[in-house]
Amino acid sequence: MDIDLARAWVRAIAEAIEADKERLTRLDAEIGDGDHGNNMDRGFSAAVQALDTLTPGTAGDVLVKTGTTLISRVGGASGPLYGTVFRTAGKRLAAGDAGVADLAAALGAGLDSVCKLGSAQVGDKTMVDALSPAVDALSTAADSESDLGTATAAAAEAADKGAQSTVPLQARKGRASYLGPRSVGHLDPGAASTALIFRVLANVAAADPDAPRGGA
Amino acid sequence: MDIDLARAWVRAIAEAIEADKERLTRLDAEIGDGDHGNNMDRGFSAAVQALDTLTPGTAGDVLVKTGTTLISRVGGASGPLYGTVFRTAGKRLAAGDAGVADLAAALGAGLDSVCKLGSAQVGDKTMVDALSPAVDALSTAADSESDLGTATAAAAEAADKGAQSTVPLQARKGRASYLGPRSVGHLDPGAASTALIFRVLANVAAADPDAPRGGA
Amino acid sequence: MKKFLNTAESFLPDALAGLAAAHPELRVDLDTGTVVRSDAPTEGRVALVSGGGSGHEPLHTGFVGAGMLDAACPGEIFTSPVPDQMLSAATAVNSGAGVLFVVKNYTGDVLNFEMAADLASEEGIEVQSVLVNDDVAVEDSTFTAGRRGTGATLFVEKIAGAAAARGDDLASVAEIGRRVNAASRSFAVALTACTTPSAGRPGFDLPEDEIEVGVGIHGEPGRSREKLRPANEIAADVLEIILNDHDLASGDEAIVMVNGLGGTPLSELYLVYGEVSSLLAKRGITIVRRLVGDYVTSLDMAGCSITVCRAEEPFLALWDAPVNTPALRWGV
Amino acid sequence: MKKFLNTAESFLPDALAGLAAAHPELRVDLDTGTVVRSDAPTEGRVALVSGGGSGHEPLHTGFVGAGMLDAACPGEIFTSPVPDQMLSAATAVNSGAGVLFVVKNYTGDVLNFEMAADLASEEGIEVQSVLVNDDVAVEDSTFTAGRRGTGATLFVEKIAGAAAARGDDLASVAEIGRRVNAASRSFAVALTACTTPSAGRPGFDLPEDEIEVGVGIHGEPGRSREKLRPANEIAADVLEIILNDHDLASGDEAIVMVNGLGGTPLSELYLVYGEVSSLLAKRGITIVRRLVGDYVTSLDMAGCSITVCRAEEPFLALWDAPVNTPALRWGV
Ligand SMILES: Nc1ncnc2c1ncn2[C@@H]1O[C@H](COP(=O)(O)OP(=O)(O)O)[C@@H](O)[C@H]1O
Ligand SMILES: Nc1ncnc2c1ncn2[C@@H]1O[C@H](COP(=O)(O)OP(=O)(O)O)[C@@H](O)[C@H]1O
Ligand SMILES: [Mg+2]
Ligand SMILES: [Mg+2]
Ligand SMILES: [Mg+2]
Ligand SMILES: [Mg+2]
Repeated sequence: MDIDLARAWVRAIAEAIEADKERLTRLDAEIGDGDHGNNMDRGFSAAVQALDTLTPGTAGDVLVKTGTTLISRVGGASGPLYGTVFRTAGKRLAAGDAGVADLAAALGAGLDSVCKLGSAQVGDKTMVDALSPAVDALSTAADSESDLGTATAAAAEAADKGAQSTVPLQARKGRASYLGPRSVGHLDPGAASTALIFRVLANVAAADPDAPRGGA
Repeated sequence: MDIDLARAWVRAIAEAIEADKERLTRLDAEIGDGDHGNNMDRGFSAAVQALDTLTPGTAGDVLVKTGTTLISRVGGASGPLYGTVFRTAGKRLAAGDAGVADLAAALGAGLDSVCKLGSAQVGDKTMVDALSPAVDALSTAADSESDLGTATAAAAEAADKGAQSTVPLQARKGRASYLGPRSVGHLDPGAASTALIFRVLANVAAADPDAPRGGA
Repeated sequence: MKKFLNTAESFLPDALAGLAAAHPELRVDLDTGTVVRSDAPTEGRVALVSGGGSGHEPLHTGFVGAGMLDAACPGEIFTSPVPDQMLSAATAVNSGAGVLFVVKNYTGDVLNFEMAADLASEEGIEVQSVLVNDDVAVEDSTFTAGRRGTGATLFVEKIAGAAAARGDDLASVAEIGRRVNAASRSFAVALTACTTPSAGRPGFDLPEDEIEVGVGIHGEPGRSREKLRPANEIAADVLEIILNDHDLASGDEAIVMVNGLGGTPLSELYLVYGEVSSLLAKRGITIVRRLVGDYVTSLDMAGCSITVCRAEEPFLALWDAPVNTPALRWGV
Repeated sequence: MKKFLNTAESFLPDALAGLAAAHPELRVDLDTGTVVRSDAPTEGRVALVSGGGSGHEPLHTGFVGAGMLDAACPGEIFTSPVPDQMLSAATAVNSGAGVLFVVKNYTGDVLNFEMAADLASEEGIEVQSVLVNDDVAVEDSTFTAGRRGTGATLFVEKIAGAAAARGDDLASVAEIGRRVNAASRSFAVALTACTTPSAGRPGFDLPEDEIEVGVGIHGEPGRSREKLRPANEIAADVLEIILNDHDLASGDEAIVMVNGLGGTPLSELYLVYGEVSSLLAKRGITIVRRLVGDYVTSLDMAGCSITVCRAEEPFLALWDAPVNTPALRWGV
């Protein structure tokens, strides 16, 4: 992942979220407070704007700026949580053009930081349920030396499955946990937005002209 | 009209209003504040109770007691207005067994007092639009020496027609006047309750075993 | 109908029982239907009595206390109280200096208060009345019952109450109350109808994109039904109507109330106040005091009314005078 | 959706502009997203900063003023504010005596306030936090995000605010805030869902004869859905739940709030208060102070919450201490 791809990713997230805002908000209305789509939209459109005036040194800088913008513009639970994922991943991704293994390590660090910040683990019905398998998929892809396109496609697939896996769960973290058993049967909005973020990553990676066609 | 008939009348009004309360309230909701049925119900059921402990000297006493009870229990516009009709009519009806002419004069005095109190006249879309023709019908019946049954049947008929005549009118008095042209096309609730009061009078007069079968 | 109540019939006494429990400083008498300052009568002071149909809380019961009303007479929901209530109240609060009735201009209120005034006079209580008729939604002509009393009632009660508290005599207190009314204009817009406990359903049906313009405070429909518009347009239209009827001019000072009708959140009322404030500023009118909140309501109706009162001498000083009631409190 | 607004996007800034216009005694800064006492910082006094998602007005902005909050940070509707807001507020109000953050226990609020506390510490501002978690509708277990902060927030802000005003140091102010929270329990019932400007429709559908029991203040559904019942039964059920979790005993004194969620008329709140008051009396618990009205709302939601706080030493004296804010004012 280079600077352009990182930028393209954040831009593509912003577009995808804007288009899918209402679904995310509806998911949040069912088991939360109905603002997740707006929160993400506010944050990522601010991030795109912030990146417009940034001259990043590395792809990591792009992600760090995205993270700090999310923190200072989103609020709610998702602002600090997603902000921390991007900031932590970006700091780790300081190197020039990061390969699949670097990306896996960076997002893995992001995953660790968000689990720590929100004291959540897989199965709590949060964004972690999508993020964790996505990171695993990236690591596996790195181990088998897949290219970025293949790796991110696998991550997107895993994130999607992970998000879907939240449906039968009872929430143990965040607002949905207030509902107790009533939270069962609903897709977690944060897991849904994480799946979207990885879907978009796969799309931009596939479209990336610089993408190495072979191993990472 | 003797004491028993007066009592029977007030009781029958209370019953009829209770049964028709919702219609009166609905009419009032359309062009007023939706309480006329409840107001009348509260007032006449209180009047029936008050009469239970009264030992009246004349039919007029029954009507006076009814009027003062309405005034002290109904509130709103209809409380003082109906209260004044009954009180004034009752005072006038002091004589023992009143005939049609006495009743016509008594209710005529009631009509005058209510017109004065509410500064309303026929055509303003109020209870006066039903009361006035009913009083006229009683007077006409008295002039032609009809019996009470015939006279009150004519009065009921006239009150009904008078009430219906309020439908196309624009209100100039009471709450409905706030609506301006929007009050057109609705039956005035006070006129409707007045029509009911005269319908009930005709019924109790017809059922009255003491009623003179011939002229008044 | 979704309300916190036990039965529709017991709604009013149950709510008054709650008021009594919450406000030991008030004498709430369910038998006489009166809410009286527990330190009444206040020696040598003119006493203010108001009242009207219930369902407009905090009006009037929430305005009983030092510097405002000495007693309130809550009628049935949206039904003016009966003369006996006002007579009881007048008797309880009269210290000999006389009693001012603050009466909103509705046929029922006027008639019942008039009868009460007659009864009180017969008992030797000196009574004067101020008729409040500030609602410009109603044309004041022989073709109507005249303008309704709405938001300005609070202004009259506050300012005349302060005049009474400082010791003005009955004629002066009445006079200042009448001047406040004359200096005030109101207009209301509803987004939804309200539901009385006894009716059990909304007084009128309003489509999702329509508002009732020029509504009263009794759930009666407004003078017209219009399309829902942005708040700044609604505020501009309402102010236009109010100021067309008012001789407020550039350079004048005003006391303004943006009043919620019961079902509208405070944030929306502040939003409307923001619009009102900049519109008045554009016309060179300075808002020197304001109230934003639910003061004269219509049960659960969503909507708001705007009241503008010219801040004539000596209204402002009397407005600022201490008041200590459940719903209005400052300077104490 | 029927609301007084210009656009859904501009709802919050427009409402804050109205707040600014209505309250010249507050510094409302739309850029930093803060509402600050205009006389801040208060020399030598600990400053209180609170905040949270908007839509709960008057909480928190309406509680800024002498004797309560020094600043409030309004987030987007139902979305906790961002750390920059709390940092700005802390910087504006810190006189050197330190800043107390009053934080309602929601994941978002906790995380954002924590980040702000870190940033403030980095800038040399001493910060402590009180976490409010009074809502007994949520089980406080590892299976939830913990109990929500609702009505007790007002109690903490008032009482800790009074402690700060009399000059207590930061540790003591924080300590009393925590004690107030520990002594308080709340529970809410909704009759309708609320509608956020951005969603444009109610957060959940509730049939005409059902209520949401144990709702939060963000339009989130409650812990169960039940049949609508008479108010006395609802009040009894809610008190049962609260008192089962509270160690209030016969002979104890309590401060009680019956709080409207935004769309419920005052008369209904008084009615509920009447029930609460007689139920507590039966258990030998004396209500020594109370609030009845809209204080911690959920936009236009119809419903109410009940908060019971044991009136420990020295809560009562601090409760009675002067407070002068838009929404709570006495003793001044
Ligand atoms: N403790 C937590 N750890 C990880 N993710 C969480 C946690 N709490 C909430 N989330 C995520 O945040 C999402 C909600 O975000 P959002 O609606 O924007 O914030 P809020 O709940 O403050 O309204 C949830 O769907 C969940 O995925
Ligand atoms: N000035 C008036 N003169 C005669 N009748 C009137 C007058 N004003 C109102 N009414 C009658 O009173 C009726 C309304 O009574 P009601 O609903 O009980 O009182 P309110 O209008 O105070 O709610 C109207 O339908 C009308 O017939
Ligand atoms: Mg949310
Ligand atoms: Mg009526
Ligand atoms: Mg009425
Ligand atoms: Mg939120």
